[in-house]
Amino acid sequence: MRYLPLTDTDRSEMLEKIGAKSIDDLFVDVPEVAQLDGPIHGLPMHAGEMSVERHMKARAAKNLAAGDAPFFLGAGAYRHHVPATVDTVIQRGEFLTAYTPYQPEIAQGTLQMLFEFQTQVARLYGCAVANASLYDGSTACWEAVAMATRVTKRKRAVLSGSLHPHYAEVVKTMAQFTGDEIADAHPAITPDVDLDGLIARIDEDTACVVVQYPDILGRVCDLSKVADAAHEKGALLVAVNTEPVALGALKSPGEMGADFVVGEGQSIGVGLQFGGPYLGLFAVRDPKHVRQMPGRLCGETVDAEGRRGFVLTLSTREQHIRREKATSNICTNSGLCALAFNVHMTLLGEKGLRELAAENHRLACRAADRLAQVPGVDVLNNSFFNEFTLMLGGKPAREIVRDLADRGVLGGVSLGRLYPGVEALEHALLVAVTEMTSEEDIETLASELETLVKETA
Amino acid sequence: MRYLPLTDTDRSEMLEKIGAKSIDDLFVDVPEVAQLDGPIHGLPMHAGEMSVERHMKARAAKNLAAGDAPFFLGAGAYRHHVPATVDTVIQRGEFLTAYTPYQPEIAQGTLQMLFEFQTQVARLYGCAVANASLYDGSTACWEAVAMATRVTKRKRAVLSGSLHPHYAEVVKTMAQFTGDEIADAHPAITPDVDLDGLIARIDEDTACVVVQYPDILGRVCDLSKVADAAHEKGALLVAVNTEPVALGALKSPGEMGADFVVGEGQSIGVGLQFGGPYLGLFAVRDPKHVRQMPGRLCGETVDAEGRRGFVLTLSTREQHIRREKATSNICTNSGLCALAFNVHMTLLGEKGLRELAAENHRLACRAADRLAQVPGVDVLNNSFFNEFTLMLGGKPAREIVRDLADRGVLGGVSLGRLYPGVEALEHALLVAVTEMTSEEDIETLASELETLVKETA
Amino acid sequence: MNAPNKSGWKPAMEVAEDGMHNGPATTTGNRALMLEEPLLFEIGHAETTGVDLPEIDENAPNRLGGFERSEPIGLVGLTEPETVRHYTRLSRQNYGIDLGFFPLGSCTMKHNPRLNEKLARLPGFADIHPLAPQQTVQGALQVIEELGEWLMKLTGMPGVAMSPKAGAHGELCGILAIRAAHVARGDAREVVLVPESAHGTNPATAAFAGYRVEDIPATEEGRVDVEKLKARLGPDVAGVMITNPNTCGLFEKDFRTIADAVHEAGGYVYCDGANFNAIVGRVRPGDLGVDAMHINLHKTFSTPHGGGGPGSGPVVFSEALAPFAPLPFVKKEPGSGSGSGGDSYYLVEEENREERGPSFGRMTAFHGQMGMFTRALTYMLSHGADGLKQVAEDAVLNANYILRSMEDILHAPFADSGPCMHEVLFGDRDFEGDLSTLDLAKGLIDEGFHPMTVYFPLVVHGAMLVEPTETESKANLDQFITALRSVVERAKAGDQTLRQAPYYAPRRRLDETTAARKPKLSWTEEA
Amino acid sequence: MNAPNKSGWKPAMEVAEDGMHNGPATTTGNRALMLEEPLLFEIGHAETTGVDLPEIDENAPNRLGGFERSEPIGLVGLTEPETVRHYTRLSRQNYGIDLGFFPLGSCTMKHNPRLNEKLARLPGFADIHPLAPQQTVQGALQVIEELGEWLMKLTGMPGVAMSPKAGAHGELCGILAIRAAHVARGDAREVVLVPESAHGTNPATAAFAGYRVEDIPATEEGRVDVEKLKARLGPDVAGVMITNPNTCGLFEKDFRTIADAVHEAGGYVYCDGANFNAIVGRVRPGDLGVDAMHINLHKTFSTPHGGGGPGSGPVVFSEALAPFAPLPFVKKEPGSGSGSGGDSYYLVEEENREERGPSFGRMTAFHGQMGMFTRALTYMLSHGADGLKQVAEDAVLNANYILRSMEDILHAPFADSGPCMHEVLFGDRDFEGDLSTLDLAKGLIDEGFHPMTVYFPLVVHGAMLVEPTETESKANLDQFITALRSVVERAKAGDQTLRQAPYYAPRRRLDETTAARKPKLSWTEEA
Ligand SMILES: Cc1ncc(COP(=O)(O)O)c(C=O)c1O
Ligand SMILES: Cc1ncc(COP(=O)(O)O)c(C=O)c1O
Repeated sequence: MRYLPLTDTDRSEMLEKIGAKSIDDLFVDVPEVAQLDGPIHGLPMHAGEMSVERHMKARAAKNLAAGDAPFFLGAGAYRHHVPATVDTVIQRGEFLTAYTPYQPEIAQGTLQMLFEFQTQVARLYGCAVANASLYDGSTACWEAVAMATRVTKRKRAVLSGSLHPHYAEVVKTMAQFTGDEIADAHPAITPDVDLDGLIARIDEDTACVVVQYPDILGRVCDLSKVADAAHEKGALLVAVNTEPVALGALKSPGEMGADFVVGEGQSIGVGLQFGGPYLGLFAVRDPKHVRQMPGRLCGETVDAEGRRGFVLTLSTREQHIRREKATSNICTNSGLCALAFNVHMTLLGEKGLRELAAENHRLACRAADRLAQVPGVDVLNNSFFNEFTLMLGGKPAREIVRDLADRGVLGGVSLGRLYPGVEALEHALLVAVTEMTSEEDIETLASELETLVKETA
Repeated sequence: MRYLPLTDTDRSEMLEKIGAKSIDDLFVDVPEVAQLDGPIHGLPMHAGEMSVERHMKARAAKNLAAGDAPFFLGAGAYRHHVPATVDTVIQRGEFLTAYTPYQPEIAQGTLQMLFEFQTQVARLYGCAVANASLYDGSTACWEAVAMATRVTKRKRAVLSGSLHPHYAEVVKTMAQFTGDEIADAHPAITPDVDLDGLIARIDEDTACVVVQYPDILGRVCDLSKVADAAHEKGALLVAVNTEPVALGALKSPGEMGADFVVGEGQSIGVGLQFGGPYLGLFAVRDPKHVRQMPGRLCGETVDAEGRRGFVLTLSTREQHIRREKATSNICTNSGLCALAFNVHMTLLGEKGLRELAAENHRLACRAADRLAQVPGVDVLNNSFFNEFTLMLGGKPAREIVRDLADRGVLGGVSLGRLYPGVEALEHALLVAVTEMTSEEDIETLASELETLVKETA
Repeated sequence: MNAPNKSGWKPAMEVAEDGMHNGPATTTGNRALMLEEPLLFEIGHAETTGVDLPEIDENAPNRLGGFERSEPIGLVGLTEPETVRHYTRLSRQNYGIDLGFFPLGSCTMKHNPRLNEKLARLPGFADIHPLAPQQTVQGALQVIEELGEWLMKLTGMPGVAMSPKAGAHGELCGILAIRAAHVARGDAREVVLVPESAHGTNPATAAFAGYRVEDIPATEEGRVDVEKLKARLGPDVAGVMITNPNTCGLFEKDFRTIADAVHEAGGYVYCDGANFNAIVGRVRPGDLGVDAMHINLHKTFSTPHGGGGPGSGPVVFSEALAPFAPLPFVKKEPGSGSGSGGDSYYLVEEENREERGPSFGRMTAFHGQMGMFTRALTYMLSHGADGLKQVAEDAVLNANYILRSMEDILHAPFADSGPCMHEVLFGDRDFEGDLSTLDLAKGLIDEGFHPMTVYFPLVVHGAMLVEPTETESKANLDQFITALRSVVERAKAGDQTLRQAPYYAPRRRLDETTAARKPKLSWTEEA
Repeated sequence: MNAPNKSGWKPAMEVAEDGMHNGPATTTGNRALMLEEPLLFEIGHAETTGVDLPEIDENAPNRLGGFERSEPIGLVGLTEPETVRHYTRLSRQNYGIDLGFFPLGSCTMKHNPRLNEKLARLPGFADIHPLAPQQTVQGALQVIEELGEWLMKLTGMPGVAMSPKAGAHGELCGILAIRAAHVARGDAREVVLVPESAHGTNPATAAFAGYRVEDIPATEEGRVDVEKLKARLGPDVAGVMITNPNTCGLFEKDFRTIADAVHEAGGYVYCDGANFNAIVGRVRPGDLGVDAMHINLHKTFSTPHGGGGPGSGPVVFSEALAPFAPLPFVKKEPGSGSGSGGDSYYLVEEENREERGPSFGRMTAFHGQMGMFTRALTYMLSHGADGLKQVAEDAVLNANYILRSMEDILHAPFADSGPCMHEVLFGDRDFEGDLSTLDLAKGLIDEGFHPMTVYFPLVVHGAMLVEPTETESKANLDQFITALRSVVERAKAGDQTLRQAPYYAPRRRLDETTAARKPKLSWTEEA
């Protein structure tokens, strides 16, 4: 078998050295009840590359790749152009097949990369310190809530109604077990975010307010207002960002007073991948909060010859040292995705990220203007970056999305799918536009929407 | 621009250091007549990855990839499964972006690989020494003829009628200029190779006889007979192989008495690539011929600490040392393809190559049997490895191939294309079958052929 | 044991009279192919970029609601040539499985097949959106469903949750299911029992889910003390978290007995399946009474570790816990049976509440680590049932070979507890003076090996946990054994040069104390 | 010139009292990440394989005509994990552009963009057969045609041959066309004139095509001696082969004058275009009177060198020579004009004799280096006409920067001949004692640089030809200059440690004499 280097001769020589008669001798400690008499039934035997490739390609071929259709999906996962260099770098065996850098002398590559990554994320978010990644935006959001309860010693988290509903679900799932109290709501279908309503929900027991920026409907709001209100009550502001490219055009959450900034980093370098692996970003504005942070941190130091080097540090926060007192149970994180982010962001740089953001916004404005012309279609947003909400006449948006797919157009994410059963949201469609969207794509969506809305109006 | 690291500030600092006012000062030696006044007209300006990718993908999409159709083409280029590892290795920057290993202390990777490659090729061919590659099989064939004229000091080369016609063309092109005399012929449409006819053409002026094994029609012949006849007249036998996988099942040409064995290595590791880059293999049976060989040779030596190492050697044969007296003008060869061959052959090993050959032959026999059942279709060959000749009723094979392509089947190579204007060959179709060919592919070809032959009979 | 070099290969280093290997200083600090590389921020510029995008039209109107960025972000860029070189140089300062033996116990650093990488990159998998209409991602849903089937068959368990993002997330998934099951029957409990030798994620997870964690003591021979465990069971105990094979490299012989006792006491049995690679294809945890177990696809099923992640930690469940599995999950709708087009697949999410049952809810934004699923399924299909069994057997064989090749000179505390499984535990008891496990680890680095896991588990002094995996050749093992024996001998002889090791790595020993005392976690321009 | 390290980066090596950097010997011969690797044949086995194929059915009948293999081939295999490690380790013993500065004069080691690698691998390019029916490969033919158009426009010449496989093959193509043109007008000639400073492939090619080669003398300033050349012209001279910019790094100012004189004497002008990268987008060789010129796509247009190849050497032709271009070539059939579906493409091969005209025939089995064409076209599209011009300008700027930063301490024989072009030539005249260019080169290796081209061209003692290319940053150049100056100073001071360099490379200096005297060119089991 192509992955198993031992030959039969090796095996018998080794058994002899061990003093075992057969391999079964090494499994004597397995109780009788669990001893099988051969390979497990109902599974195929080993197969060569060619046949495995056929099997997997047959499955891949059943999916409509984003690149093969006009594509407008977003809602927490965005399709951006990833330069070819990114994949070349992450396929270097020394990065791909390394472990967590616990032996820093022979892991400076990973460590220096993490230090650079942390710096990039911290600056993008307007924060002092970022960690070395978490699983994804949603678990980063929950870790932020958990950390806020630790820091404030309060148990109530107020979630903005327009936080990504899956993020809200994750927080609520955890709260069921930790006994935290989660106040959440649905988004109001309004051209601007209802900040006053949100602020009104903050009280003296509130550990944190969680606000998405831009929000699930694509709207941009004044985080600093919420920050001030929260701080007044002794609560923390957790800002959530699901589209880092937006921060190439928008003020950073840190700059606007958010205490913890968390989010999804998938847009930069990682790709769509049907939802995972993604890249949880986590940063704090104030360095005093560092020792309560979850996840790994890479720090600078020197070696015995005085040369600069990097190590994992402050690990007394972590499970492998602190066990049940750790700030999080996370161990394996999203290292390679952090590398992809780091490489892509290095290629972009300040100039490239700003240009990328401008191009996204330019095309999104173009699309919004064009789609607004379609009879029966309205653009909800007063403000947006690269994603906005359409209000559709006719059938529920959920069905229109399916009809569009039947016509080969991946037209957006319906709020009906994200908020099943909430009637007020049934006719809303989220449309995301990136640098990958062409003018033809926009035209196709407009004309297909026109047909579908008319048909069912 | 993404590939150009100098900033404008750098440029002016550097001009200052140089003492030039502008970049134009550095081009003063270009005469007036050749000074342009700006970017060359009629060409586009620079473009980002996304737009270049769209341009190239549009072209790629106009081609029918072998993997997207039942595929039976051969005639000197074969489609084999290349394990994923091969591409991973050849994309290692240290291999991909290295130069010819002229500084051996920091090129041991390339050098050791070449030493292994030379050993693999020599063994496969049944020879003593192989070189570090030439451009492709056809130029290797011509280099062998040239070398034979140097070694024997005779000027006549006898080409077997069933040598690949493009190889024969290359030899004849060169002979026009070097004054060598080339005796060639067309293949006779017979179930076995006409060795007697070939042998009869060898005379006392003959430098070498060139025989393909298996030949262009897929037939396998007794090289040792030709070797004996050639040696009797003081001529050399040059054996040409275009399908190295065949040598996993067949006796090697060296074993059968060939003096020089040359061929195409593309089947192992390199892929189809529309004909290039490919991999010219070149080996000699007798080490005494080494100093007349074309191309680079890697040899073993030791370093100043007594450790084994490798260097390019015997370079007094080569153009960079010997100039007009060199054994060939070749400089850049097919290094990276040699690496791909080396890696693939390492994965195969003795066992894998033999199994691969057996599987090719098994499927080819299967296909021959099935196709022979098609009314109006006959299999010509008495012997073959993975490619054989069909005699088709109805329209010329050239047209049938085009019709098959219209029906989405890449059905083979017509002899009409290879030997335009030779009527006797007009109805012959070369069909190659490899481990990539499925039973369904064979069935599809059989039934489409049946229809087409019937329609036009 | 064969000598590792029976051939013409002559790698030995020439040594100067003082026993040292010498070379002059360089102006660059480089040493030929070992190249120094500055930080990105030291070589990049704000105006430099490695992408070509349209210039910004400063006059274009925007709809950013008045929140457009006014301050620079503080990023720098590199052109593509500089980028490739930056990361190539950094990569060369790393050790990886591709370079050599990486016997990190508990971490399962086995070969990562390249076919897996290739297939995971097919646009049909890599370029699809998690919220794409389900009729356009049937192949992706099918892969998730198929992989789940494999996991259930391999473990002999009837339920599976695919969304957990790594081992620790899987543990959380299992523990939340246990908690949900208890809550559902109105019997919330407070305590989870965890052995001392457990991985840190176990107690951390239980605590995160709101449980109090209590230690389970171990016997002399390195296994759970069954009697003491039984004695502790009671109505407050929600369950146990036991690693099997355990982190001392031993199979928990009495697992079934323990499981029965826990069940009897109304608790559930969580098995940390990080070490499943020792028994995959040969033993089914379902036959041992497990209620929930996470499987690290990045260990047993060889998805790459990537310098720290990503991983993937699906959880298999017993009948009792399966209904509580998190959202979303994939269901198969058997087709008309007419050929391949038959079956269809759909997601159970928040929207189809009826089918959701008592699921405890969502743990992550989307459906789990698709990129790891494609790799793991490719790996399973490649090995098949027979190959996976061989994987376990070779992994165990290799570990025992190391155990028996070292025990004469290196303290192996559980050498008499029977065969080890896929990993073997040593301790530094017999080292001379203040030489310790750390020094041995750094000495191995100079020899060209990645050290084993050190100082874990906590139950042995100066623990060294060696996990060779099945993807090592005997020649590699022999070379490792020779080198390890030589370093052990140096440590036992008190060779002080070991205190300075490594000598040849990109860096000498790093000052971790200063790093933690004055943390510098982000780059800032020097004054 | 800035100091290369203005930042917190501290790469300097600590040095022991004797000025040396020390470390103990290891049992493996490894030095941490610098790993030794045996030959494949020393670790592989005949029965080991890294592929899973069906077992051979020994009883199956065969149709091999009685020539089935009876003897073993003598190959060995490795499993995939061993294979990946073998080649990863080997690769790490190599220097490449991806690692650092590679200023190999005449070789143009510029960055190889990764987009090119990606697009060349599209199945629509990589997985098509050279003899596929032409209606199924229209996109491939279009790429060849488009690339040819670019080359003709960039050079200002009306014909192009795409099939030559590398530079030397392109030279042959050009020389054969010259010969065919002479033969066609019944005026076969015998001599080709080639400057002494020419690359070895020039005289070798001319000789291979049956010509007698005669030297063209050079002037003191490093250019062709026009008067002497004119004097030699006559009815026996078929043509000249001149490299421009030449291998001394200078532009041949009088090229046009030379070309006119050669034409007047009935000869043709071959230009070795290996150095086209110095002028691409700024100067068109067609404006200088060139009749044929090869273009190394692997130099100017950045297809990777791959450790020695493959390359690609298309040749552009003047009106006079274009009709003699080799087969096959691609022709475009303009379409109805109705949109994209319009144009179609076909191959002129042996079969369409009418269109073939006086072509001198076929040089290679198929249509040339498709894999390089896709990369080169991608490169051209990325740069555009403006970018390519900038490429030339930056390449020339970088070379002049090095010239003017070194000339005060390193002998630059043509420093007064005007600006250099893309490369700069130095000599070892001023080194102390028996220290030479070779020692300097090996000293640079320790500093982390690939040496420049040494001992070529032959016109300067101890030649060092430095070609930085345009893909280097100023910081890299500055670091190189600092290091080069330090090594030059050591060489001029007679520092004997340089004789032993390199110290840190995978190998110390190799014994090339023994290698050639007793060649060992293939592995054999030691007795
Ligand atoms: C025994 C054991 N349990 C749990 C884990 C946690 O897994 P992960 O790192 O995937 O979260 C690990 C991995 O390090 C482990 O070794
Ligand atoms: C000036 C010059 N001419 C010709 C060549 C030959 O090109 P190739 O190596 O592609 O055959 C080279 C390349 O080394 C060269 O530098």
